[in-house]
Amino acid sequence: MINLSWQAPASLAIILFALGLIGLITRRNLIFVILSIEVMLNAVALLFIVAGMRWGHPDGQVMFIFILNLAGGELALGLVLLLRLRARITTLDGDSANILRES
Amino acid sequence: MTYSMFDVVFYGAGAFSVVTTTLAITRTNPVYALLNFVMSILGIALVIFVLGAPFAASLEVIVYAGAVVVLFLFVVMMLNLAHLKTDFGVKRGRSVRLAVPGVLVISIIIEIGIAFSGRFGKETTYHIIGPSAVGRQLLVADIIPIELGSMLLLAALLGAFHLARLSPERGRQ
Amino acid sequence: MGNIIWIIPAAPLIGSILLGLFGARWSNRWSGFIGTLSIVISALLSVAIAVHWFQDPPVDEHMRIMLWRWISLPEYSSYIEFYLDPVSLIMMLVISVIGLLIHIFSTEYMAGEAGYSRFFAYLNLFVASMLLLVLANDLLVLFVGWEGVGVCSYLLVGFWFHKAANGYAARKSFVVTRIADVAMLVGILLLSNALGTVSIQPMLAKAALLWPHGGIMAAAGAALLLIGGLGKSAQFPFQTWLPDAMAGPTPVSALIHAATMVTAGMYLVIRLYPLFALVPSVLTVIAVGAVITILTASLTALVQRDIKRVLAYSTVAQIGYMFLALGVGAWSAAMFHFLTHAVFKALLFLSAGAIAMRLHHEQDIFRMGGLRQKLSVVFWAFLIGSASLAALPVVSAGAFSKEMILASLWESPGLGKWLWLAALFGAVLTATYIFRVVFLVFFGEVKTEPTGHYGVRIVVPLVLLAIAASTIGWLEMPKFMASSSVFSSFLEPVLGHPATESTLPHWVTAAGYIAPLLGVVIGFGLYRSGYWVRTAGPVGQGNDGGQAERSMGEGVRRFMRAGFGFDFLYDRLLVQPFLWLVKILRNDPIDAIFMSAAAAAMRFHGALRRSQIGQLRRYAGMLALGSMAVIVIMVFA
Amino acid sequence: MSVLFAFLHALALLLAVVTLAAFLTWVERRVLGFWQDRLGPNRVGWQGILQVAADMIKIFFKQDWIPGFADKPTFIAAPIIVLASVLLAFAVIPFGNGVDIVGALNVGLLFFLGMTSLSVYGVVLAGWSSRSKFSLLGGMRAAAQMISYEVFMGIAVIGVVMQAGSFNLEKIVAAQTHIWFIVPQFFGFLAFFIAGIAEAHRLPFDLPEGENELGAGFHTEYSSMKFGMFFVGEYAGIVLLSALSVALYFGGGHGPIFPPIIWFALKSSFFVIFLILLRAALPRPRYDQLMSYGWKLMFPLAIGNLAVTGGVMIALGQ
Repeated sequence: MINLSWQAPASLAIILFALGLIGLITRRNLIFVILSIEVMLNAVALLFIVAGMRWGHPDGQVMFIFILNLAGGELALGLVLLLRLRARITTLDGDSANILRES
Repeated sequence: MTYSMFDVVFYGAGAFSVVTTTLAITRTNPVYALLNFVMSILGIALVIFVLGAPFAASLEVIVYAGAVVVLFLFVVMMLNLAHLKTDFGVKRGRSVRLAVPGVLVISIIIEIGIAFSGRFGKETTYHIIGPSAVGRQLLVADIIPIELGSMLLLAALLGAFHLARLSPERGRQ
Repeated sequence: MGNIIWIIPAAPLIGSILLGLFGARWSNRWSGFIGTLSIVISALLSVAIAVHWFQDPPVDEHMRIMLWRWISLPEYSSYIEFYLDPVSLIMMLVISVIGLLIHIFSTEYMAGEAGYSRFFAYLNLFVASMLLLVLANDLLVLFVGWEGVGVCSYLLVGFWFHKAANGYAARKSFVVTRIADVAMLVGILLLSNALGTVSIQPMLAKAALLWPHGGIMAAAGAALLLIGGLGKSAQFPFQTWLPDAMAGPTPVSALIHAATMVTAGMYLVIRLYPLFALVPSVLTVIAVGAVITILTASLTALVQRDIKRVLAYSTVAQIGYMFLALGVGAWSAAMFHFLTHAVFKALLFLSAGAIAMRLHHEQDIFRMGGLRQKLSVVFWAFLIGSASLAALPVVSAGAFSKEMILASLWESPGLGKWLWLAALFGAVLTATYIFRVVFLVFFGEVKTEPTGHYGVRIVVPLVLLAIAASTIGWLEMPKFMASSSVFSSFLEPVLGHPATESTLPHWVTAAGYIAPLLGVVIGFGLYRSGYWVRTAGPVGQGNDGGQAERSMGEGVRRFMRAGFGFDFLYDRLLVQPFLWLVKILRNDPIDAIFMSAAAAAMRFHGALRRSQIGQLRRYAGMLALGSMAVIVIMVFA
Repeated sequence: MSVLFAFLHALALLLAVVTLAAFLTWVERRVLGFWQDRLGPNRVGWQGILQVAADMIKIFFKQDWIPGFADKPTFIAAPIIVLASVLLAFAVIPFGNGVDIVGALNVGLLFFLGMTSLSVYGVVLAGWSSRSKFSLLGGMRAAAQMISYEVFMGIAVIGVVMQAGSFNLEKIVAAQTHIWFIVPQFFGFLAFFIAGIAEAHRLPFDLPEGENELGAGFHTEYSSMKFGMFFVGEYAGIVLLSALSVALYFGGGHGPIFPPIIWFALKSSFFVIFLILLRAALPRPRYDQLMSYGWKLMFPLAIGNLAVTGGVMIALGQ
């Protein structure tokens, strides 16, 4: 049967999280920003699954469901904001969306 | 040390999702990035399945791949960004600017690695946790978080609805 | 009979509420009717109770009716309770009957004024408060009435609030009396704390039982309450508010600032006389203060141009006489003088109002003259009032009451003779200044032509009051005349028997009767010589002697005209330092400390804001750094 | 050995489904012709049955043309995704008599839902990668339509899951020994079936294709075997929908006399014919009507069905 220890999938989750973080910090396009956030959420969700597997408890999957919930809500709002921003500044460059600044 | 089929599937799917995620965050075309992301999600779903959480794996496919990313793709298509190739976001001082997130990310990985290593034991009580166990935990023990989650979704729904309707620019354009 | 006492203050209160709620929608006629009707009810009930009392005095010479419990604490209770004894019966009669006459007068006097119903609402509320004051059997309830009349005084003095000066006068009267009332409240609290009750009769009994003669607690309580009384009665050193309060309508001056409210201080002292009797030092203070009041007020009245101000200062002086009587323990003499004063001062004020009504609201006596024929009714009314005020013998009510005071002064030990001398001098001055007014206003050539005519509602109160002013003194006559002592025997159950008159020398009595005549003669002589007109002073309040010659006499007159500079003194001693303090504190030095904290926070915020540059990626990086730090702390610490 | 056997087993089933789907193209045309009072294809072979073979030959040998403006990798991937996701979904269908691949998968129903949701990608990407307006519009219509209808499809089948107590399709079939779920779950079935039609974008919900508005919708630019894959995928989708309806609501292979697989085939055929009849009978709604129909009628219906099912189950103490 399986002799997979929990460290390997945990490492996978951390790698995915790190990739998402890199994307979040380096990418300017807001689509990629949201995408990176989704990647990070996904990685965290995976880590919860791993924890659930490690202790053999359904709580890991429960948390996974909550994270899906959160990701859905976050994405819906994020995409609407993206559309509004696109209508306002005609670009999706996150760095140029700083017109809130006073001077 | 022998490798079972599950190990093979895990390492294969894990490597696949790492590669596709990397591709996803480095593409210049948003649609390709999203497609790679979907691939990565499918890989992760497989990993989750192998880890003994078939219910979560199904949800990963249905909700994440089937709804969330489709919505994403829908918006990208609506924005009609097909030809909008976006640069990497780094122009001047490229090496310096790449170094900052690099250092950050590597140090976080090292930190978490140190934090995890030597803790939580090595042995795994592996068994498949099916939908009914999850459902019982979810709907009996965690009923209040469920309600909070539903309120979160309602708030997101109303917020999205409001933001989408509110259109001061429409008159001018 | 005693069960209906509560209606007496309740009727004007209800009238006031009705007028306040609906008066603006009612016609003036209807407002005046309702306002008067409520007082008619009170007055009729008062008279009925008084008649009943004379026919069949109640047991223990008092009535008591408890309405309900007001405050209930473990060791302290306060009741809404009415207490009627001869003293409060006389007060109640005076208030309701004179109040009724003044209401009737007002319905015509105020005709055509804006705020007609408002005026009657205030006036009714005043009468209700005043009746509550005199009927209260509890110092707290009394204090409610006390503050109620203070508020009504404020409202009525500032009745024509469109003029800034009226508002100022109203504020002045309010603030000055409030300062005194604070002392009074402290006194009430002190008594309640020391004696466990402020219900007047048990409290007095306890005080007499517990406190030694001249004890410090009794002195403190009596002194604090006295300050309240002095403030309300416009006695030295609080006398400055009353002349300014003449800014209100003349019926108000008649009712509040002459007949009723200003005597509340005297009533308080009489009501609590066992307490004051415990402390002779306080009584001495009352007497000395009263003498100062009488002399300064009389001298000031001597040089005023405004008829109402003359009457105001005379009021101050006459209440000074009452306090003088109190100061020597002649309680019933003070009460009697209160009664006669209420009648003749109301008469004088109403007459002054009636004159002003016909002369386009002219109040300067030097612009009047020769009104004897033109306004004969008012002339006779004013003359009777003046005679009574001047205490001309036999024909006036004031003569008997003032004679009673003078007699008791002479008989009192210690300072008594000196007080008598001062009071006698005050009597001369009184006659002089009031007949100065009489001669200037009613004799000589006509300066301002009167217009219009009087209605019945003006004449009837004047006539009734004039009759009363000349006859009411016969209630109490010296022994050598008729030996009538209805009044003092009526009050005897409460106030005790007045001092015997056996030792009074005849020349003392004679001096008391001659002094007013001397004053009249002086007044006439100076009128004939034209002295009054020459020293009239400038038009207006007379506070600055602009174009007048800077002679010594003129300087003194100016000083007197300004009420011996008390306003100036208080302005410099109290108002200016306060304003100076306010000016310093305007920018709030304490607040500056906190503001500097706020300013520092603002600067810090400004510095922090620079990090908010709207760069999403930098935020994310910072977030990651922060997470790193948290992990480091959690894992490695 | 067993791996090889399983592989062969799966391959055989796959081929059977594909063949069946191809065969359906002829059946539909013939049956439609019959109902519309015309002949349909009747020349090749007996009653035109070889028309399927002729079409296949034609489709294979037509020029496989990719437009120059298209996004090539996606353009190629799209039909593969569509066909693959539909065929993968067959893996969990319990045909009876052990003729299935992983019919006992404990999340079998969820697997089916996942595969149908993945098939959206094929349509959306086909529309996007063609870089033509009709195709893009078709793709976007498909995306919105399929996301919307999948929501209450999932909610509708939860009623069945609650009654059977499992996502396992074999257990669901086994739970219908006494009574088919069509009886207690009638409204659930209505919602499921309507959502299924929309998911398969069959008439009357074929707005992503919408011939009279969008040319041929998302597959306007496709030709040859790539078009063939869409074509086969659509018919495979019909079979899948029918099979799943039978498994979920009509007792699967349960039935007298005949072995389960025969009963399964008969019941599925009924639904296939019924779907073709729908095409012949019903007009196509407007797009906004479609969306409001889904969200404002079917969605509350599915939720209400779920609530009533739960309430009745609690009341009966199950």
